[in-house]
Amino acid sequence: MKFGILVNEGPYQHQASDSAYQFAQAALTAGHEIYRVFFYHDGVNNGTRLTVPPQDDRNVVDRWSELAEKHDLDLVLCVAAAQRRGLLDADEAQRHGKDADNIAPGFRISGLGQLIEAAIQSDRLVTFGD
Amino acid sequence: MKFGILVNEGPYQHQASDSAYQFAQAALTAGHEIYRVFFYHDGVNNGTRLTVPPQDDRNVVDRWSELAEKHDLDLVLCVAAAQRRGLLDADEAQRHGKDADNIAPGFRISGLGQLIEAAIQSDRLVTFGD
Amino acid sequence: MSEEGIVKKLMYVNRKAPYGTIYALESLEVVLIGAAFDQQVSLAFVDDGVYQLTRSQNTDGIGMKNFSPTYAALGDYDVRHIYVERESLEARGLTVEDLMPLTYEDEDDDWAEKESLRVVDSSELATLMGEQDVVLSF
Amino acid sequence: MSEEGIVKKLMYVNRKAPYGTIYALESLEVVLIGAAFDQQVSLAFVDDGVYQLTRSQNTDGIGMKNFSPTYAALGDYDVRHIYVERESLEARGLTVEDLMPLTYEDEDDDWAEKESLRVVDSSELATLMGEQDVVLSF
Amino acid sequence: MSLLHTVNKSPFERNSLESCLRLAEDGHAVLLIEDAAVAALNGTAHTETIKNATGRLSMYVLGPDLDARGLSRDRVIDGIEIVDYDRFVTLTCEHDSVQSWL
Amino acid sequence: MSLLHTVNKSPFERNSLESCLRLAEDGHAVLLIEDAAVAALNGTAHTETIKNATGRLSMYVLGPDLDARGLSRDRVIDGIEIVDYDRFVTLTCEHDSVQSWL
Repeated sequence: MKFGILVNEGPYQHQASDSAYQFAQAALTAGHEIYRVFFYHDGVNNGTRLTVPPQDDRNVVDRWSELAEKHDLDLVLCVAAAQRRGLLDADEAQRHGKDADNIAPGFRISGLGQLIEAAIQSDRLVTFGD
Repeated sequence: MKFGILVNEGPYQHQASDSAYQFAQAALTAGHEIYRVFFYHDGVNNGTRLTVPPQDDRNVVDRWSELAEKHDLDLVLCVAAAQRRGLLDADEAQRHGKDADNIAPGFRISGLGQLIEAAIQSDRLVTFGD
Repeated sequence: MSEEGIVKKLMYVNRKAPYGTIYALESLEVVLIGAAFDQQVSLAFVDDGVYQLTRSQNTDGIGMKNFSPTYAALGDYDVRHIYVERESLEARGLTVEDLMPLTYEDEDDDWAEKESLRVVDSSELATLMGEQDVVLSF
Repeated sequence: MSEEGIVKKLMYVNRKAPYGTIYALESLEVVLIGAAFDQQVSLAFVDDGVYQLTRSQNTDGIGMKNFSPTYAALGDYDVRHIYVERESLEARGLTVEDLMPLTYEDEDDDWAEKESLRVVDSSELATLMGEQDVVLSF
Repeated sequence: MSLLHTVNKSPFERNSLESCLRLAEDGHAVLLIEDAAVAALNGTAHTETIKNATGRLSMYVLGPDLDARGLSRDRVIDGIEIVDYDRFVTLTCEHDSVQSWL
Repeated sequence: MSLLHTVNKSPFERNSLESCLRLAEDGHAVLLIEDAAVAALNGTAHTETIKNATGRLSMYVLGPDLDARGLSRDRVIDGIEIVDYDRFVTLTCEHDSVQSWL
């Protein structure tokens, strides 16, 4: 089965990203495919490489990056949502005259069309939010 | 009257930061003092200089920076909340081996004690959140 | 922009008031982008989502962008099926007269202007939701 | 760390379940830091906030940190006034037996171990809230 | 002492207004802001509860939040005062403390 | 078609479970996750509503979310099946579509 996963809230503040991660892991373990994980609304905040969580807690961002590397996942941050909230890759930073970028490894920034495409191409779209 | 203001949610996703800004402006216009604006939980995301909001919308971050400059406001991001969510100043970035920082002008990062202090020193503490 | 000929029934469900949170606005942005994909699209406004469609929204006093005029443009994006739950309206003391008129032009009927918005009761909306391939909830 | 001798009545009000959102955890972090300021501190657990105090929380299955043991340490931080609303417990089918025991050692009474947690009804809690100089709500 | 309570969520969506009304003492004030503005209207499933509350509490609603949501000021329940941000500030001064029901 | 509905908020705090139950058709499935796990327990103000729902809907609750909140699995209402993440994945496969009540 081919899954699309939509994550609508940022790391730590809401359980959404944690639940989505647990679901994604279980789906991959069961041999399913994940077509794309799309991060929308505050969900784009999952894609910053600047987090420094407490030593005794999980690292939400690194966990996604590692899962992406291991399973060749497509992790997409919505560009419009990301711009509003200050998530940029190097290209975006340059385009908008910003002196830094903050996107984490394994994530890419793209348009909302990627969400619609995931909804169409996946057998199931599962959403996690507030 | 001396006000403390607590902002618990990030920019754009919730109205909290907008309401707090409108309140702060009205308080300052009426001649009151703002002892401190403390940003906690996702509220720390108000302090990133990397946002690029749409041209036809308000710039939540810049608005705070400008208000701070005009009225010499103390805008404080909670350090623990900021680290979890990827908000860093240059010192924090260096300390934690990060290659970028993203704090906006007029904001500073400090401990939760600054919130307690604001609660004690202000005549009124007003909280805006989800 | 149809995806290899796949046409799905896709419903956007809006349950939150505008401005207090961004979900209403960013949901609308998905709908506008999604309109290019030639799917069978519908929108449902349920619970506090019905407040998104009120007439005469004026955001001057809160310093935020008034995005409500965009709903009226949905017809131009070929969004023709907009459902509002009757029970949600009634609990809020609202009638369809309190909502913006939402229409589209029917090219098969000499471009006649037709209503996009339809008030449906819970059971009818439940049936519609149950027929969807994809539900995006905001 | 008293602030120029100012001593205020400061209540932390916790209304949300743990883990679904971070408010419970980050509220606790404020309480721990705030304990150093020599104020008249109390905590109130209302609505879904009462779930923060349940025994036997086990977060292994959700991969998050179990911070519930910290509540038991509040006595060591001189937090001695913890109120739980009776009506909130009852609506959720919970009794004080379902909650962690929360105690402190009274240095004025030969370090006797005493209860910090007290179940109060709405009207008593309302009175307590009305007496506060500062209410921090999470 | 008299407290100003602020509520920012719709009573249709969340329980915060209900909890506020349960725990606010007679004579306290309640200000409805953001999405809670919808609670101030006549003819809703919550109108009766709010009307009753106006008997023992001073009730206010933030006008700019009504306007944003297209809620006519004419429909606001009698006994709820419509205020602007300036008056919001004044209200916080007039009361001893502010409790936000988040 | 049969849908899997997911609900992630406590019915004491929000109206999403209520709306889900109003708009889910007979034979659909409802999975309680995150804070919604509290809705699965016996002896609460919502138990009767949920019990009635088990008559026409397949009801599930995510065990790890019960455990995290210290909610004893013994207290779960008869007719609600306790599932893990693996079974959550299976449930999404067994149904034609997933609707998240956010």
